[in-house]
Amino acid sequence: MRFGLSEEQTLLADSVTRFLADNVPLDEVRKVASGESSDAAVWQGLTELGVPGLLIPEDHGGVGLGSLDAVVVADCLGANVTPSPFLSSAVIAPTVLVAAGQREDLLGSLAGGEIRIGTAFGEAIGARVDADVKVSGGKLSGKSLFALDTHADHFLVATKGKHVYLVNASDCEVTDLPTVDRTRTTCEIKYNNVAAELISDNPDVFTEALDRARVVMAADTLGAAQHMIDEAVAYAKVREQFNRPIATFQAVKHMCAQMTADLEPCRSMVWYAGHALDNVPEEARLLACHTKAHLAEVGRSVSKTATEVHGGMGFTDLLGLHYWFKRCGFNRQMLGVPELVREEAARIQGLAA
Amino acid sequence: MRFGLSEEQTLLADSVTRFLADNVPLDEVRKVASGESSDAAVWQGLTELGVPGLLIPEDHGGVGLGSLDAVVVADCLGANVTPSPFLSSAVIAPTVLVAAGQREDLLGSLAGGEIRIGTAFGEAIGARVDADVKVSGGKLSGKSLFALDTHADHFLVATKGKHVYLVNASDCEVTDLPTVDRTRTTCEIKYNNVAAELISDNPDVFTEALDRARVVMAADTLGAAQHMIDEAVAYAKVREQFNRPIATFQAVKHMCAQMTADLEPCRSMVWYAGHALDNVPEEARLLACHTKAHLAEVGRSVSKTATEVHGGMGFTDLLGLHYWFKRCGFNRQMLGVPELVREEAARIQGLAA
Amino acid sequence: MELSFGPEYESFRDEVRDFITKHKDQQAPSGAGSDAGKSWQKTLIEAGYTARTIPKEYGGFGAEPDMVKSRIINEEFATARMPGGLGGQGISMLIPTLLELGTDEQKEQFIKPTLHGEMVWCQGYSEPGAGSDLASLRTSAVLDGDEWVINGSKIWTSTAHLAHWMFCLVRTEPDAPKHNGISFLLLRMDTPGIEIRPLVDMTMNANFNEVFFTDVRVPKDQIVGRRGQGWQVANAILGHERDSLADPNASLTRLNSLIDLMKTETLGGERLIDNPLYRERLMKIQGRAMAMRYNDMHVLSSRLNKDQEAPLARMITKLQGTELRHELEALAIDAMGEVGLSFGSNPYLRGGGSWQYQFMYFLGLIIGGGTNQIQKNIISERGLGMPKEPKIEK
Amino acid sequence: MELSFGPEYESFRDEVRDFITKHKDQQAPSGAGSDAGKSWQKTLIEAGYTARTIPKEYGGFGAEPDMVKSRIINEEFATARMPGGLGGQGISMLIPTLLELGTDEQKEQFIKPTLHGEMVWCQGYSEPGAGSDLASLRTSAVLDGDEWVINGSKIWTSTAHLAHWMFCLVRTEPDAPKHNGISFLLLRMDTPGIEIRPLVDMTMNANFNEVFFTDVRVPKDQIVGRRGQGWQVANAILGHERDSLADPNASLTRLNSLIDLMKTETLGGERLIDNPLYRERLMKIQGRAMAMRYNDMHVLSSRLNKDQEAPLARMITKLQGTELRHELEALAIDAMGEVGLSFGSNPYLRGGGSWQYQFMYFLGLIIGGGTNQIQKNIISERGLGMPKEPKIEK
Repeated sequence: MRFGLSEEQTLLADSVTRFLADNVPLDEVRKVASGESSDAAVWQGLTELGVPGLLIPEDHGGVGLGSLDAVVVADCLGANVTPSPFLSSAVIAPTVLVAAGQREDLLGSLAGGEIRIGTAFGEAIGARVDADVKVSGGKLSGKSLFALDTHADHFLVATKGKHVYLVNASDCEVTDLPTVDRTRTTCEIKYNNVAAELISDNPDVFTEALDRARVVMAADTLGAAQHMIDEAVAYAKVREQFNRPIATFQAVKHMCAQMTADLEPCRSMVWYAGHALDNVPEEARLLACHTKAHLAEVGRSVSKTATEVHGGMGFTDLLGLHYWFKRCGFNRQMLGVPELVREEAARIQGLAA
Repeated sequence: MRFGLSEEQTLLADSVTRFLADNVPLDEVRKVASGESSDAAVWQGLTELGVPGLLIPEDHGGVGLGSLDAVVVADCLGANVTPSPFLSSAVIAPTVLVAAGQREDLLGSLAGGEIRIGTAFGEAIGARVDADVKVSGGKLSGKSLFALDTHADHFLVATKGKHVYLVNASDCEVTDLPTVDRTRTTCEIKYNNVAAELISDNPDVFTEALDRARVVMAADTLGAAQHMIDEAVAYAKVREQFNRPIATFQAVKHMCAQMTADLEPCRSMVWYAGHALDNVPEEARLLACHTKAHLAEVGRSVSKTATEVHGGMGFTDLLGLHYWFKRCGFNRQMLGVPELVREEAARIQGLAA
Repeated sequence: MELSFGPEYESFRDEVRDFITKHKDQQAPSGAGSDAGKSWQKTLIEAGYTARTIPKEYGGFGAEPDMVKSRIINEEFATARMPGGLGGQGISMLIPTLLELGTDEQKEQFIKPTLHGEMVWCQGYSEPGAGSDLASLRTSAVLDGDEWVINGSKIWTSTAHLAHWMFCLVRTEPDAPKHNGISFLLLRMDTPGIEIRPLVDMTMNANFNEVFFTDVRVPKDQIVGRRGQGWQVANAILGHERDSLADPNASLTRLNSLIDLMKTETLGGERLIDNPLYRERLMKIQGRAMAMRYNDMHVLSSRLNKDQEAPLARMITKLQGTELRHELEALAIDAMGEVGLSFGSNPYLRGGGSWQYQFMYFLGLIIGGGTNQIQKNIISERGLGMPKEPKIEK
Repeated sequence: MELSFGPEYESFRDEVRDFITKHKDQQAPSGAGSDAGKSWQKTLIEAGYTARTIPKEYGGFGAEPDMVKSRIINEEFATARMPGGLGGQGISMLIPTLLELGTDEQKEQFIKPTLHGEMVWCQGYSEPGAGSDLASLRTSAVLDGDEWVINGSKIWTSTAHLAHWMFCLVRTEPDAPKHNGISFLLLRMDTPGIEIRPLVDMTMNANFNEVFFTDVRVPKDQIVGRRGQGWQVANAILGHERDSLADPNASLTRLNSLIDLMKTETLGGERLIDNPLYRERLMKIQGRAMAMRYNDMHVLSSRLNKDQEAPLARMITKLQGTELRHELEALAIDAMGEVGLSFGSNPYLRGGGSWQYQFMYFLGLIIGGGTNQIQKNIISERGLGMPKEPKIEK
C-alpha cells in the first residue's frame, strides 16, 4: 500500500517546476498579466515537456498519462501562477474528444501545441440567463460567457442538455473578458448561426470532462495556496517588528499553523480524487465535487490569511503575492462556485432533488 | 441624544443583580438544575422586586415598564443563569393578554407571582410534525412540545394560524422534557379535548409577543456571554502555565479580544431592539429577528471560546461555567433557530417568499 | 434611551436641508486642486458646513465644537449625496495638530492655505521597516547648522505626487528610547533630494507611493512640537483616523447596493436573492452590520454624555468593520459566480468593478491602520486589562 | 498510488472475516472486570487479534509488528461491530512503556495480569496546576529509606475508582530543571493516603477523577526508568494517544448517522435534509471529513513506506479532527431546532442523547490531549520551523 505520488510523478513535478522556475519567473507572469506578452511562449515550453499531450493516448501523439499526473502538473502550475491554457487545451478538450471518440484527428495537434481548444461550459453548469446557446440545424446561435482561453483556435461548447459542439474560433465573435486573474483568459463568444460539429450528445462525456477539470482546478489551488503559506512562513521569519521576527509572535504562528492545518489534508484529497477519476469510478463524481468545493473554501481563507501575515507588503504589488490570491479566487468561481458544486454532491448521494 | 440605559434602568439592573448575587448564587442554581429544589423561591424573591409585573400596566397591579426594562432584567438573569419562568410569565403572557385585551383579570395574579403562565408557541413558529395542536368547538386536542415552564398553572397555546388559546395546566397531561439547560424548564403538553379559551385570533398579537420574547431571549444571551468573557479574562490573569499567567500569551489575549469584539456591538443592538419594540414599530420586527439570530451566533462562539480559555477547568463542573454555555445553547434553539429567524428577517423586507 | 438630538438641533437640521436644497445642482468638484473645488470649499466654510470649528482668523467658520451639529451635517450631506468639503490628510490631520501644538507662525503660515485647497499635504509616517511597529522608524534627520538633513524613505504615502508639502516623522535623537527620539517635521515636496515612486497595490492601482529622501535639507524651524516629541505630536490625533476606516453607515449603504444587485442579477435562471444560501449569508451580514450601527450610536452617545463610557465599543470598530466589509464584498462576488470575477474593461462588470475592488481594498484595510492583530492586542491590553506582551530576553 | 495492501494481506483479511463470522453472536462484554470480558480477551489474544505484538512470555500473541495487519483487524472489527479486546490506559500506554523501558521484574510482574484484565490501571499525569504545561507538575515523591513518600494531587484520572494500580509522574528532584526532575512511579491504589474524588464534567458525567495523595508510601523499586527520567519515559509513548482523539473514520461513520437523522427527522413539516441551509452545512462537513480521511491514509502510508514522510499530515489531525466533530454534532443540534436541546430522560431524545453529549465531549477534546492552542504551537514550531515562544524577562 502506498498513498501518494509515484517516483515518476515526483520526477514529472520536478521537471515542470524546474522549467517554470527557469523560464516563467514572476517577471514573466507580470508581463503576461499586463498584456505585454502572451502565454504562447510558456505554452510552447510546456509543450516541449509534453504537458499538452499528458492525457492524450500515445497512439494519438500524446504521453498517455492519467488524471493524477494532470493533478501533479496543475499543482506546479498553480504554485507558479503559470499563465497557460492547460485546463482547457490539456485537460477538458482531450477528455471530451477521447471519451466521445470524435475528431481524434485534433488530438495530435493538441499534443503538439499546434492548436488550442477553449471551452465554453458555463451553460451546462448553470449560467447567466443572457448567455443562451441555441442549436438549430447544426448551427449555433446566441452566446457563451466566461469561456476558457480567449486565444483558442476552436471551442468546445456545452449546451444546457450537456451536448458538446465544436466550433472554429474564427467563425465566432470572440471578445476577451478580463477577470481579476490575468494569468488565464476568459472570453465572450457570440455565435451568429455558426457551423458547429456535434462531438457528443452523451451527458456522461460532458460530466467526465467536468469532473476531471474540477479536480485539476482544485490541484491548481492547492499549489497556489501552498506557495502562499510557504511565502508567509518565510516572510514571518525575516520580517522584524518590535525588535523581533514576527514569526516569534504567537498570533502570527497560529495563523500559519491554521493555514497549514486547513491545507495539508487538501493535498491528500486532491491526490486521491485524481486517483479515483481513473481508478474508482463509483467514487469519482462525489470526490470531484467535494474536492472542487473544499479547495475553493480553503483557497480563499489561506490566500486571505497569507496576505495578512505579509502585512502591508502583502497588499502591494512589490512581492506579487496578489497573483496567487487572485489565482485562488479564479479557481473558486470558475466551473461552479462552491455552493452549486456542493448541491451537486448532495444530488449524487440522493440527498437533494 | 442619549443612546443607552436611563438612570432608572441602571438602578433596576443593580437591584436585580444585587438580589441575585445575594440569593441565587451558583450553588442555588445547581440545586435547581439538579432537581433538588425548584425555582419557586427564586421567583418569589424576584416578585418582591416587581419583576413578574414589569410589563404589566399599573392599573392591573404591575409596574408598567417597557421592553427595554425587560431587556435590562433579562441581561441580569442571563449573567447569573437564574432559574425562573421570566420569559413566559413576565414577558410573553402579559404581552399577549394586554395586547389582546383578554383575561386581564389574570394580570394581577401574574404580577403578584401567584400564578405562572407557560407558553406553547412552537406550533406557530415551525414545529415538529407530531406536535399537532387541533382546535374544535372550543376544545384543544393533540399536543405541544417544548413548551416553556413545566410548572405553569396555565398555558398560552399558539396554533399554526397564530391564534392563541388559554388552557389550565391541570386539565392537560404535562410532562417535563429535560434539555441541556436545566435552569429553565420545557415540557410536553397533551390535550385530550381540553377546554380552551380563545385569547386572540389576531396574528399580530402573537407576533408582538414573539418579537418581544426574542429580544428578551437575546438579552439573556448577552448577559450570559458577557459573564463568560469576564470569567475567561479573569481566569487567564490568574492561571499560570509555563511560569506566566496565560493572559500573557497572545493566543489567549486574541481569543478574549475576538470575543469582546463580537459581543460588544450586541449590547447596543439588544438595547436598541428593546427600545424599538415600544418606540419604533416600523423597525421592531426586523430588529427582533436579527437580534435573536445574531445573539444566537455570537452566544455560541463566545461560549465555546470562553470554555477553551478555561482549559480543562472549563470542561469540568468545578467552576460551573457550563451552566452559561448551556444557557446560550438553549436561547439559540428556542423560539426559532437562527436559520429560521433570518428567513423571517428576509421575508419582512420582501426578500423572500 | 433618547435618540433625538432635541428641538434646537432639529432646527439646525432644517437649516442644513435648506442649504442643500438651494445647492442641489452642485456637482462633485473633480480633483483637489480644481478651481471648482476651491470655490465650493469657500461656500461651505462660509455656511459653516466644513472647517466649522476652525477659528475665523485661520480661515475657518469659527464655531464652538459641537459633535451633534457635525454629525447632522454629515448625515444630511450623505443622504442628499451632496459633495462635502475638501478632504485629505492636511485638512483632517495636520490642521488639528497645528491648532493644538503649532506655533503662531505655523498656524498663520499653513492653516488657511491648506483649508482653502491652496496647499496640499501628504503624510510621511510608515516606512518599509516600520509598519505595525511605527515607533521603530529609521528615516533620520540630522541638524546641520540651521537645517535638518533627512535621509531614508517613507511608504503608504497617498497623494505624494499631488502634494505641495509633507508632514512627517523622522528620527532626530538616535540614542534616545525609540518613542522619544522622533520629531515631527514639515517639508516642501519640491525640496531637492526627494524622489516619489508610485506604489501599485493588489487592486493594480497606485493608491499609494513610496518617497525616498537623500540629503533633503529642511529649515530648522519647520518642526512641530519640540525635538524628540514627534511621537506624542502624531498620536494626539492618530486615533481619529482609524475609526473612519469602517464606518457602519457606509456598510449599510453598501449592503443596500448588494441587495439591489441580488434582486436584479440572475445565475442559472434564478435571481440571486432567491437562492436560499446567498440570502442566508446576506441576512447574516445584515444582522452584523446593524449591530455595528447601534454600536456606533453608542459610541457617539458616550462622546456626547460625559457620564457615559463606551471604550470597548470604540476599540472594536476597526477590527469588526473591516472584516464585515470584506465579507460583504465576498458575498457579492460569490453570488455572481463567474461574472463575479470580472475586473477591468468587461461589459459584464457590475457596480463598475467595485465588488472585486472593495474586496481587495478592505483586505488592505484589515491590514492597514494598525493590522487586525494589533487591534486585538489593543482590545485585550487597553480594553480588558490583560498584560502587555512580556519583554523578551535578548 | 497503490491502495491495496497486496494479496498476502487480503488473505489475512479473509482470516479475520472468518473469525468474525464464527463469533458473530459475541456480545460486547460489560465492564473491564467482568469474567466475560476476560474470557473474550483470552479468545482474541489466542487468535492474534489483540495484544498481537506482545511477546508470548508476557501473555501476548507474539507476532512481529505489522501496521497493515493491525489496521485490517481494526477495520474488519469496526465494520462488523465486533467487540474488540480490553482497552484502558494500562494496556494502551503502560504495557508499551514497560516493554521498552521496564526491568525484567516489572515486565514479569505487570504485563500479563494487565493484559488479561486482572490488573486495571489509571494514569496520573495532569495536575490542577499542570495542564498544558505538564512538565511543571508538583506532586512530590521524597525518598525515605526504601520508600517514596508522595504528596500532591492528580486530575483527569479516568477509571481511578476502578483501577488497582496507577502509573504516575512525580517530582523527585526539586532542584533540577523541570523536565529533568520527574520520575515515573507505579503504585497500588489501595495504598493508605490516597483519596479519589469523582470529577463531574459539563456532560454531567463523572468521566474523570481527582486523586489526592497524603504521605503515600511506595516501595523504592516501583520506578520505571531512572530517577529524573520520568518525562522521557512518559513521552516515549504519549504521542500515540493524541492521534486517536480524532479518528477520521469515526467522523465519517458519525456523519452517516447524521445523514440518517436528517433523512428521518422533520421540523416545520420538512425533512431536515430538504432544508437547503442544513444540507449545505452537511456537505461542507462531508467535504472536510473526506479530506481528513485521505490525510489519514497519507499518514498510514508514510508509516508503511520508509521513503515517505508526512509529518504535517500527522500533526494536524487532532486540531482539525476535534473541531470537525464538534461542528458535526452542532449541525445535528441546530437542524433539530428545539428538539436538539433534549438531554436526559426525554422521549424526544435522538440518538440516545448522543448529539448534545458529543457536542460537549468534543469541546472537551478540543481542550484535552494538548489544547488546540498547544497544537498550533507544535505545528508552527515543529512543523513549520517557526521560532519557539521567546524566553521572557523575569
